[in-house]
Amino acid sequence: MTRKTLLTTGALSTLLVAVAAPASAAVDPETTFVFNTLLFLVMGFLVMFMAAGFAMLESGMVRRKNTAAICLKNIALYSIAGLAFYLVGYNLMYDGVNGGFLGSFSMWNPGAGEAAYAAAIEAKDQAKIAETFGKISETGYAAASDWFFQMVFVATTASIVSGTVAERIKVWPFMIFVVFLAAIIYPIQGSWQWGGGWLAELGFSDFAGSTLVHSTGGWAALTGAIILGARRGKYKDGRVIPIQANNIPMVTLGTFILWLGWFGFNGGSQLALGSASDAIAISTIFVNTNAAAAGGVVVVMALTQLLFKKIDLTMVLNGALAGLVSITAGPDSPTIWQSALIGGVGGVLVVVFVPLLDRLKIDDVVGAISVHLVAGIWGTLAVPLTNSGASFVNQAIGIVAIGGFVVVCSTIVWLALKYTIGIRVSEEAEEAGLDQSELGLDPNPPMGQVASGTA
Amino acid sequence: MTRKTLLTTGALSTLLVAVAAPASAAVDPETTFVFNTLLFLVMGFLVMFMAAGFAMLESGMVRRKNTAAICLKNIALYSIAGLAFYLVGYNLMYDGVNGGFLGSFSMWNPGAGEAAYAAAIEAKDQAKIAETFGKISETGYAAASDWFFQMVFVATTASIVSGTVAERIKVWPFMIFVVFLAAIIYPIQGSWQWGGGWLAELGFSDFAGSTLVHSTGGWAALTGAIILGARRGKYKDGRVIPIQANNIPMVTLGTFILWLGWFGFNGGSQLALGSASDAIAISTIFVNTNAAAAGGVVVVMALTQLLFKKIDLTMVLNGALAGLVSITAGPDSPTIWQSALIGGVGGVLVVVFVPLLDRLKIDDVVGAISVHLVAGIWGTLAVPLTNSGASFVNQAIGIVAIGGFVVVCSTIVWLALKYTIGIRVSEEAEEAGLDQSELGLDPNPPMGQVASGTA
Amino acid sequence: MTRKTLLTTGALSTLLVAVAAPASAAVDPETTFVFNTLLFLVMGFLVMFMAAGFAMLESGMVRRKNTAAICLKNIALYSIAGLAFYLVGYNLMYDGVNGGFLGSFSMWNPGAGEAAYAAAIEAKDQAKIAETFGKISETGYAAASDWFFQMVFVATTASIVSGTVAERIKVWPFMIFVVFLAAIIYPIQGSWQWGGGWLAELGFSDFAGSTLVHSTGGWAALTGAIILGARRGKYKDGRVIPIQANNIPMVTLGTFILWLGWFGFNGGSQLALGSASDAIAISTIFVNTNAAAAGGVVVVMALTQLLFKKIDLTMVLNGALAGLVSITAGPDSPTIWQSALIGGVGGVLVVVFVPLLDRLKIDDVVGAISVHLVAGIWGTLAVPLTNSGASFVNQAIGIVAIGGFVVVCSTIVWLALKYTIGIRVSEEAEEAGLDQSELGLDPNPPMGQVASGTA
Amino acid sequence: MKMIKAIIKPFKLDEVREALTSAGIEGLTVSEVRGFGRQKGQTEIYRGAEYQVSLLPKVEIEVAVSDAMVETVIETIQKSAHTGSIGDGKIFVLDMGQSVRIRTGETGEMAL
Amino acid sequence: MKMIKAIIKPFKLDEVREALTSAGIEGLTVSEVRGFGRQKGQTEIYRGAEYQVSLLPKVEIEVAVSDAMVETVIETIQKSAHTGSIGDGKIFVLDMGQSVRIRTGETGEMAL
Amino acid sequence: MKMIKAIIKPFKLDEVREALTSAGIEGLTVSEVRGFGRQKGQTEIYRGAEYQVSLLPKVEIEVAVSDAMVETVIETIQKSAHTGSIGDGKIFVLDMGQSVRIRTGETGEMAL
Ligand SMILES: Nc1ncnc2c1ncn2[C@@H]1O[C@H](COP(=O)(O)OP(=O)(O)O)[C@@H](O)[C@H]1O
Ligand SMILES: Nc1ncnc2c1ncn2[C@@H]1O[C@H](COP(=O)(O)OP(=O)(O)O)[C@@H](O)[C@H]1O
Ligand SMILES: Nc1ncnc2c1ncn2[C@@H]1O[C@H](COP(=O)(O)OP(=O)(O)O)[C@@H](O)[C@H]1O
Repeated sequence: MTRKTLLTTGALSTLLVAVAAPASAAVDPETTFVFNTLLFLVMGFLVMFMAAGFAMLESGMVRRKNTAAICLKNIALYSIAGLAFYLVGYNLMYDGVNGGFLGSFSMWNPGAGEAAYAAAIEAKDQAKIAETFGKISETGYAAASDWFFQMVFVATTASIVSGTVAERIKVWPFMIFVVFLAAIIYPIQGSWQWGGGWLAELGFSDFAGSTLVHSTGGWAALTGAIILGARRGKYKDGRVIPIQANNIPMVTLGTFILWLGWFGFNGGSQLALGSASDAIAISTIFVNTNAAAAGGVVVVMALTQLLFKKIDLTMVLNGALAGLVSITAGPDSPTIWQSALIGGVGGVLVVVFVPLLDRLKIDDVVGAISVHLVAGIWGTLAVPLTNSGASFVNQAIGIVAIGGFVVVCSTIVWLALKYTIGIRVSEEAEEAGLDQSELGLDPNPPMGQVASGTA
Repeated sequence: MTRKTLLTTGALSTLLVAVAAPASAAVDPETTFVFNTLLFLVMGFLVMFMAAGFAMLESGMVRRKNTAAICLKNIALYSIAGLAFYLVGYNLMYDGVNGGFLGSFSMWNPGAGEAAYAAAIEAKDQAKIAETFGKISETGYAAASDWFFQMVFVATTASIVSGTVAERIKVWPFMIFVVFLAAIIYPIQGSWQWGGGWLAELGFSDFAGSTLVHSTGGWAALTGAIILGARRGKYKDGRVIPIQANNIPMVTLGTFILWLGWFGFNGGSQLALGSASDAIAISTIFVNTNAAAAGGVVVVMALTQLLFKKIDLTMVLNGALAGLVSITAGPDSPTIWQSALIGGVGGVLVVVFVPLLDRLKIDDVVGAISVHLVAGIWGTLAVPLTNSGASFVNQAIGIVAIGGFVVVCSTIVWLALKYTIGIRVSEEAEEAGLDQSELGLDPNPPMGQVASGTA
Repeated sequence: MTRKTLLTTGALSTLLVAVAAPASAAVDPETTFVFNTLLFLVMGFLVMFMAAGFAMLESGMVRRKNTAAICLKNIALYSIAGLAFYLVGYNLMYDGVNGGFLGSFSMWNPGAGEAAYAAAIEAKDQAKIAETFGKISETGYAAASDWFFQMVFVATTASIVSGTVAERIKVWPFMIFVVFLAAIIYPIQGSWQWGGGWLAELGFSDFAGSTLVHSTGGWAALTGAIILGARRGKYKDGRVIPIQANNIPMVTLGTFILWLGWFGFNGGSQLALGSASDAIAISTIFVNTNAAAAGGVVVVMALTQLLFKKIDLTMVLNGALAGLVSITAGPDSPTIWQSALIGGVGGVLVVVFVPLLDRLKIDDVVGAISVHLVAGIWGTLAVPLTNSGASFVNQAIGIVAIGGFVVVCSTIVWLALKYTIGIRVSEEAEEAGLDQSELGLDPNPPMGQVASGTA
Repeated sequence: MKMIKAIIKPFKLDEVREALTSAGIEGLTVSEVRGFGRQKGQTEIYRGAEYQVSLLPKVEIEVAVSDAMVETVIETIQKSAHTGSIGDGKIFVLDMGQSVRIRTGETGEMAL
Repeated sequence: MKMIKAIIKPFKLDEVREALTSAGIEGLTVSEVRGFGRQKGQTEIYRGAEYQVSLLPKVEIEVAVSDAMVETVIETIQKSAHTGSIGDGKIFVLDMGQSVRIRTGETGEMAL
Repeated sequence: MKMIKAIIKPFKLDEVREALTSAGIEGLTVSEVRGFGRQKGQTEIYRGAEYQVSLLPKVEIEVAVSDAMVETVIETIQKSAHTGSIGDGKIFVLDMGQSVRIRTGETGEMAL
């Protein structure tokens, strides 16, 4: 089932009702069109705002001397990913995949249908209006609204990477990686499922992207972290030296923003709002999404209290996100309780994998690998537990295929960058902080300027 | 009038029009269903985001050493309150109250109606679809969307408490209090009015919860503050020692987020969007809500300038919130000017009550008692001024009944916690800060790590 | 074309379809009414939240000792501008302009139509309902929703000024300026175009306010900056002494919030959502708005890297906003690529004008003049490039007329304030910081209070 | 003249300052420092990795005094900063040859 | 050798540093401190409660100098830090027995 | 007794502290400072205006020691703080007449 046909199904059911029962209460096609478009726009702006969430979360987690650099990376990657997705990514993902392995290499455009409709309205030709509207109401939404919604997803994928490789990666090489990720890697694997490619035909199930978005970002982050190496001083004499967050309220704010954005992420992935069924489905998705995050929070609170004798807040915040990632593959089928449990298991994975990665000397500044990759795999595997339409085998095939593809591609890009322009700042730059070395910001502004204040 | 029947009335008026005037312009029932659901979801996510607002406001108001602890409390209480409301609270509040004193002790579920409708659609049985849809269109919205909207309200109630008792309360006992608040105390009093209980039958009027949400949170906070005692060093030799906010921009951000969320809080409480009347009502509510906050801001600016010779910003921010709380009981009936005045009086109450509570040695870290309890009472009493359907006597009865109930219940829970596991951290822990004592965060991370930076 | 008739056209096309083709799929008038109103409310709350964006951006850009003061200014100006717009501004801008130079001096009220409709519903008089609804469906939205949406625009205009004059202006005189701006200056020039005044008749084109909102704010800021003078120590011995931002993550957060809000700003300016055409237009506006911001980001990154050898983040953030301002005059006509280019040129202007203003010793703390005024002029001039309905000559006339008017009025108000109550704090106050001198906040709270902590 | 440097617990600052004022001291300078000593920080866990809080927050007070005042000041600080529990801090007395008041140019004990 | 400690108003830092550089000083160390002295902080009100701003922001400069330079440095600081209004600060001269440059191991005046 | 003040590069702090502990030092006090010296900050550009980073982040360690320990401590710091590149910092030794442990009232070397 592709992301696009999902919608068609939704819209169709409405149309069917409308056609079959003219006297019925069904939503008329133009209203449906407006509803669907509105859904993409509203849920889309929530997902767009997740870019700010990632920026705040990451700027809170790094050391003070790297806060500006991570802010730059986040706003830049959002911008660049969007442009790359416009130029190459969207059509590579959605245009003519037909059960295959990729779409077409071409620039996105809103298509001839809407232009014809606009012309008909301009000409006030009622017949033409009806005819051309009939065409565009087959997809059932404004093309640009769909583009917008899909674009913010690719930005999310790129955001996942930036957190892991923070505090030591150079800005420009990172941006080049983002271009490849947004223009090529993400769209190709995405086409397999949401573009209606071979995975969709196989019967893989990933409602809003536990695998397609989160694990993809996670795999790219993992390869990046390995190839880049750990921050200086993170691992010393076989010990892990904790590097504390510089601003916990910012990490919390970022987490809340992401939580908010996730309603758009999962809710909007219903892809249609033009019928009572869709409205019911989206409502269910909202409560399940919320419950999974809550489950992640509560489980990590309990677990860190038991294991470490004190609650570990940054892990709790990771737990909320891991809960959200876990439910993303199938937020429409479980009950609230099941969702909380699925999210709770995501929380457990955070508590297990954050220290585990450290033991493997894989230095993940914000815990993105545990949150997005590991919980993403779990979430994808958990779908068959509550959704009889999914199977473990197919889920595993999808996870492995996408994982393999992303790891190979990411590795090639990271290594190519490493052995050409280099991806890591110098030791002195790392010591001084990327704010100074990459952005020229005095980490130490004149004392008269900042000596005092209430902030 | 119950919160639920409010909706029914709204939806019914639409249906009446639709039925009585088939040729008319009225919104069809399925579109109405989508609109109502959409209202709950959009307004609901705004209210959900208020959790972030509380977290930022409170983390800015406390001392630096307690910022992480208050962030934890806020994200944890949102999670826990939601789960508790699912398990017990919702049905206790809304299920079969029938003019009585509480609903049923059972877990929320979306109900048989939607399942039957889904089955009918699955079976493509047009008659069945029409029939089952007829059932669910009686309430007129997706059950889960309503659950979501009601759930974020209980989280707000719990958030109010956390600010008052900050900087000295232990995490886990606080969480237990939240469970009781969200599962039992809030729902029972809520059932009296919004569940269609005795207060609703009496004619009490509280549109979006000045009393049901804000005063309830405020009473719980007040009993907590008294039983817990003041922060060490807050009152010395009969003097009040000011403890300054550590981060004013965060307090401001939190206030803005709450202001934003309040559009959802009050606007969504119209509970229906399926008709022009509802749309008009919600628009009126938006402008009145905004005007009340603005009134609070302006009045506190003027008043603190006059009284203290300088504007007191944290009180101005409290004033905005007090304005919002004041209008919440009746945001649909006043004009803009009346709303600004109602909010302005809320601002006056802040300027009076913040120092007054200090004189009584009731230590309220963020001013929540003045903002939510005192302004909540005022707002509830102000309803009859602009709404002829409300009476002072009934308003007073509601305030006293709910206040009495919440105070008694909260006291029992707080005292039970105090004399069993204890609610207050040790003196050393308070001195060191809760970030260290409860969360194990080094208040003092290695200098090489944070010595420099641009944040 | 006026802002109001824009809507009428949109709604009319829908109505035409509905009337001409009764069997068609068109949206029924009451649904249209709800959609339009919902658009104003949702887009309006996004724009409202821009107030928080400005507050965060500005509080991050100033020195620490002025952070609270700038927060106060931002929440106060939002409150005061809204009340002033209610009392005077709205009707001065929209009531009976008729091709002229200003509307009427009177208070806004929702009008008789809605009251009659409410009365008819109350009376359950179907004929009356239909008749009165016919009246209000001519405008096609709830009056209050439109008021709300227009009000948040005037607040934006005022916010622009506060950033430029930060760190040295007194609170109260600034607030008086805001009153004049929101009650008189903004509405009069706004009436020329959006109120259906002479500029609208001439054929000036400014979709969402590059000139009407952003340049207007920018001109007011420019005159303010010149009359107020630079911050002490900003220009010394002919050199520019950089005064660094105190909190870059806050500046980033503010920028992201503004970017988010801009979807509401431009998208809502379509003023209608009741038809597929409107939905398509708003979707196009969303993607173009996003592309322009992205263009601004990427161009400034590249340019500062080339010119300064390092990326200048605060300029990149300015670049995002300059891109947004640039597209605001015509976000509906370009393609994505054109939008990115238009935004990119906005970015270039930031890189040119920020240092240029410094060379002219015009001290603009946050770069608002370059972002809002200069990019606003560019954006207005760029409309004819992609919109055949606009002409350069008319665009230039509009820019000059509005610029002249705002400069003259602002100068009068600033000078009147300067020579009566004064607009600038004393040297000692500036040295100590406005947080202390204006708000009485100890810049230096007791050490025991803040010595440690994780924030 | 002597320069007396006292390292104390942060929450004692107000008390010490008031005691010194009562004892006739008209000026002092304070800074935030971090101390390592017999008082050991706790072992904490951050994201699963143990670490030792090694430097504890302290406040350092510097008071320049005439020789005649040295004993009084030491005593005053010792009393007012005392809690009896580990980590109370130290008082160090450094030799000081000269002192100048910038505003007036006064030197020596006149400048204190 | 002497260790000269000067407590000055924060906004004077740049000026003092430049003056010292002109006077031939090649190194110094600066820290943020808070001062209590004759210059009194204002009485302010926070949420309705009065409080006294007791500690004012100051900057402390430490310069290690050879005995020959002591007078010049004192004079230079006094001049460049002077505003004439209360709270301008103090200069204290401490006795210093030894000095080492970590990088080279040089000692004494060579290390300054 | 002597008061030893060392100004070092921030990232060397842990190493120095550990080396001093091994050398038998039981207490020290640390503060964040900013240094001006031969190591020059870079010229940067902020919003189009050039500026010179003039003060670099450093850490200052204060250790009060008995006369007998002075040499050991100097040596230990010099070794552990050494990187060989410019800006490694300085060690200054000030004369100290007295020392008191606030908790116990012990004085002299007993109090270190
Ligand atoms: N030799 C020393 N030199 C400099 N500072 C010291 C020295 N010994 C202790 N201190 C400071 O005094 C503080 C308290 O010392 P500590 O040994 O912990 O407890 P106590 O003061 O009770 O003996 C330390 O945190 C440190 O700041
Ligand atoms: N005896 C002292 N010991 C240490 N620092 C002092 C002493 N007296 C003054 N200071 C410092 O000098 C600063 C200025 O002193 P103050 O008495 O306010 O004004 P003035 O320097 O004009 O006499 C104080 O804030 C304090 O930091
Ligand atoms: N004369 C001095 N007085 C006080 N501190 C000094 C002096 N000279 C240098 N310093 C401190 O030592 C640090 C290192 O000195 P610098 O000249 O940069 O390099 P190096 O230590 O390699 O000679 C400076 O940043 C400053 O903090």
